[in-house]
Amino acid sequence: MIKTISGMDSVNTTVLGADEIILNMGPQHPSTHGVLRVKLKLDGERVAGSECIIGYLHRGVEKIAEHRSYQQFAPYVDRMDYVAAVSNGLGYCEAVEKLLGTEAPPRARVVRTILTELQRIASHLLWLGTHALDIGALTPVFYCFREREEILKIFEKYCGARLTTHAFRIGGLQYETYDGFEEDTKRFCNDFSKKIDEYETLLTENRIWVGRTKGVGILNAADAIALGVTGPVLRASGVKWDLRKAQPYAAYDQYEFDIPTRETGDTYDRYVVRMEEMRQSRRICLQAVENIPTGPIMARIGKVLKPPPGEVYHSIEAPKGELGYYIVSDGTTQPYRVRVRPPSFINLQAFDKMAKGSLIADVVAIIGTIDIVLGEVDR
Amino acid sequence: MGHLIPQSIMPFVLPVVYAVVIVAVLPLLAGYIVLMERKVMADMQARLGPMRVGPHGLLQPIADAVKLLLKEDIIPDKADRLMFWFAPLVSVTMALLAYSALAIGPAFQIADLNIGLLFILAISSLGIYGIVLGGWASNSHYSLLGALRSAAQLVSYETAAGLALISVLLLAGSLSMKDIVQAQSDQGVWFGFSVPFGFFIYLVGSIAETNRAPFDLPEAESELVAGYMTEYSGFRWSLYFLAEYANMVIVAGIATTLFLGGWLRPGARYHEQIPGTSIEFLDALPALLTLGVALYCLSLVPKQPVKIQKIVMALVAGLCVIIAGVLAGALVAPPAVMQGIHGAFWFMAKVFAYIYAFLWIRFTFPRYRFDQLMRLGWRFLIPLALVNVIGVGVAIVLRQQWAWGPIVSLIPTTLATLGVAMLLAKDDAPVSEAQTADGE
Amino acid sequence: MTQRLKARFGDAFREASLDRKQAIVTIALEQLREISRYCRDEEKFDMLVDLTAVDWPKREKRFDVVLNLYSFAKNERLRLKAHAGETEPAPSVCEIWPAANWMERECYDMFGIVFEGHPNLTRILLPDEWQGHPLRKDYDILKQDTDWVRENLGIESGQ
Amino acid sequence: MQTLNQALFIFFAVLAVASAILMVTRRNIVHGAVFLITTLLSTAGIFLLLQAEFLFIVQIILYVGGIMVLFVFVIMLVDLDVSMRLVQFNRQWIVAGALALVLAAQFLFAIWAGRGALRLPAMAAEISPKNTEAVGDALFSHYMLSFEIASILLLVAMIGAVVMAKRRVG
Repeated sequence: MIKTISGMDSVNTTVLGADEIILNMGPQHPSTHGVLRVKLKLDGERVAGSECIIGYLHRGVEKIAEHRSYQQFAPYVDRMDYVAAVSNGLGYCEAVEKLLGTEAPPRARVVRTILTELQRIASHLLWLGTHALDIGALTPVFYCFREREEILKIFEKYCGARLTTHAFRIGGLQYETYDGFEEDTKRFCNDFSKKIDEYETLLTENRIWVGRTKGVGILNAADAIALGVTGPVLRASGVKWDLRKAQPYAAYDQYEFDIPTRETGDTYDRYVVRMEEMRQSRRICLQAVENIPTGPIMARIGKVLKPPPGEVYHSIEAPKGELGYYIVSDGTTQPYRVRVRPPSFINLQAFDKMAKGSLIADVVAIIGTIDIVLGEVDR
Repeated sequence: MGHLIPQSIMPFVLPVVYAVVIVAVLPLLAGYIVLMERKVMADMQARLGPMRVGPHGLLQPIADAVKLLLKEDIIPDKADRLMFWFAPLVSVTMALLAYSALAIGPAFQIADLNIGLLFILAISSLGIYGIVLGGWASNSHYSLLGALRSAAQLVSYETAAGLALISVLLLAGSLSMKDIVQAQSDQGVWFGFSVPFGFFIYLVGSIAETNRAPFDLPEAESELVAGYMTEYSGFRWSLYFLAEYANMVIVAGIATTLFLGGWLRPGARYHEQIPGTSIEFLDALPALLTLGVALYCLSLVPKQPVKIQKIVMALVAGLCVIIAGVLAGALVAPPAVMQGIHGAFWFMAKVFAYIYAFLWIRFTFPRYRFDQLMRLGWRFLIPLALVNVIGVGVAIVLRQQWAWGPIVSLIPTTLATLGVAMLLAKDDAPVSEAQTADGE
Repeated sequence: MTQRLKARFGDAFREASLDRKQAIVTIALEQLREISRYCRDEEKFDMLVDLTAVDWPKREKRFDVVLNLYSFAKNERLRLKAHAGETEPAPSVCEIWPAANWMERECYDMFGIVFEGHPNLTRILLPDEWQGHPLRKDYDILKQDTDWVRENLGIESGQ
Repeated sequence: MQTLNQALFIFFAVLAVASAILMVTRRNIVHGAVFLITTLLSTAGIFLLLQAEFLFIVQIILYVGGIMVLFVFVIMLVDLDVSMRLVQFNRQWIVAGALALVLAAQFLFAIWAGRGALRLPAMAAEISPKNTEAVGDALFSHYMLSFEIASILLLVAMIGAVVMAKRRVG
């Protein structure tokens, strides 16, 4: 009967029952990918139950949206999932374009697709690096960041910012692609396939890595759908569903790529699915860069946007899952209500089901494998 | 000089001098191993590692030492003061004590105990107290959990490492370090090659014993913060740190002596000489190597940005030149002296090679979970070590009964052990009964 | 699909409309749970994509509880809307779609809509002792939790 | 060499007795355990003085390295709450005191009777340096039977432990 447990930050909590102890993985825990606090009810080494306490990073984005014009709100969208800012932007811009009933010109749509796919690779790279670091492999994180740096350089050349890029505007693009954009992307994609093989050799057949991830945090297909889980986590449980194929947006319908899925839905499968997704994204980029159509980059919409009253729900396939925007407009320049459907927030709900019965060391791996970003969870 | 010291304590003078040298050199050595680790880690991760303090970060260990000395030394309030102060001492003394039996060169050995190897094993097993008491004394749940886990890990992996050593002792026939190396030079083959499985098990066991690489679960950052060292800070923490690195060097020393032929020069048998001189090429190698390093350092001197770094780099180059001179001088000196100095060089070279292997493994493998760690230890390593010991025993019988050559007799048993290893490793799951049937 | 719904639920089924080519069905709040169950079982809308609310202070039934559903089989989306009054409790759909658990808690946290039948209806994003529901239209954006700041930090919040 | 030998012997003897007394009187369990370890180490030191290195090593590995680790494990795992640290003296110490006196009397008598024969060993005859082999030979030749019995006993104990552990977990 071990006495009180003090987490990193929290106050001591006294002991429960016979040998059940509450262990606090506090907001400052090194491996909770941000300010997430998990209250674990432990029975010896096993996790009997867990409760995620979130809200430390809540900035009230939806309330702010009601007091900003459509264009002014666009940069806020990048601050939610700060690891995949470009795809947030794409989601929001396309939702508003649907609200206005217009379409971005073909050239803009293709460039948007390329940048979103590059952002997906960057987001997966960051996930892989931190996930491997949590499980103890010290080297992959540096390899991943080296590749991610290349992508961020392309973003910086294109729109001046690396992380919260605000790369797209409602109706199309603000900037024409800088000359050499195609070469940079092609060069990156070409040597990226060798790099992915590097990670694969380091991790995929690594006995310890397999030992630490196989059979950990299992989520079967039925639970996944019931819990509303989307993205790589859902595909790893065996559901072959990707919004880019099911309901194509931007220019995804012009390229062929396949959707990786696995069956058992454990941490190893999610790892394999995400690695395969990176390869597919690379394929899309290569196809897209081949023939970027010429033409205008901005649809003809006025400076002041006054969408007709009504509502729209538009969602895209963000790196973490289905990112949806439900926008209600009352005909003024400011949206009446913007509701963001955050993939990380809903995927995190599945954490309790995955963590039950696992060991403390696995909790860290499970948090990593769901790939959450607290900016998006708390909004 | 002999007559100066009274006769009664004559036999103690040389060991005391060696002991003082080792105790003085060790913190420095530990610091530079840390630097080596950070540099190698950086090199593997496509980055540079510490470059700021001194040329190429060479003065980094000194900076670390000074920092640790100046850092405030916090003792948790409800901690058990006596134990809190006593625990790191236990760790460090045990680590230093184990050096007494280590034979660095034929001449350079503090005490040639005829139970040398056993002595080192016993002393390093006492190191556990430092960890367990430290965990208990800092009175925080995290360190207690970490301490218990690392103690359990040490105990279980010591058995595996011990069994691996036994298989070598069967061949060497004696416990004293000198005799083991002598046996290796007599048989003309390093035990690492004649008992490959023993070497493999010992490598894994020693990594686990010093809490490093894939087995560094007790201080796994992600779960239990820093294990038993959580509450320690400043100089006290550096004692633990020193003990860990000293243990690493001891374990490397044991492995070199038993498996890599101690101070024997690699390729002891072929003797072609440098034309026109009587010096064998391989003997001249150490001198040439250090000379090469010296020249490289000299070439770096102009490139150093800061003036002070130029001086330091020049000093380093000078040091290398002196070592090269000593090594070259030893060539012409009488064989005993040459053997002593070159022996020490080869021994240190092998120890650093072994440590490099430690670092390499550390940066490629993720961390084991605690139950996997235990399963690997108890269900894979120890049975394999047992089978290995039986195998070597059978080999010796073969050699004595039918006078097969030392190598020939070992081949069948090594293959048998290989078979068992595959069997055990096939399913990481519980060990099947088949493993006892072996050892024909 | 609307005919089947009208036949099945009669008056509970208010009206069906299309806004920007997206199907919206407005239903009575009381029938929300039965209709949701029907949609999931018969109509194969097996995933609750999103559950949220919109505040229309001028209407007497002030809140719109909005459920976005998606069917893997038919690759279709449907939006259920139900009008709920200020203090009127809405039936919780947690048993039908476990995904609704946190979303309903967030709606309660932000709007104050009580979902009866919810396992533990507590605030999810804001600190537990927070007063007021921020996303309501009458909740001024500048209003800060001044007493929390005074009590914990001992200073007057500058807002 | 002679004086140094004696000096070391006295040092170890005093250390052993002192830490034994300290061990008994300590309130803090862990301090007690540490003093017990020092007692065992000092007896090991005395073995070394008698040139019996194998015994010295076995003492260290077995007692201090093995059994005492388990002691410390048990102390730490079973979280003794504060009450255990209070003074534990109850009536029984009178009985213990009497027994100790009787024992002391026997010792004194033995020393007094054998006073003549007792001479500090000048310098133990040089036992063959390789006493490890000596112990090994003896163990496997004369005392083969007892060695086998002991090993079977240990085996049984191990299996018993495993079975008990399995039942608790199962």
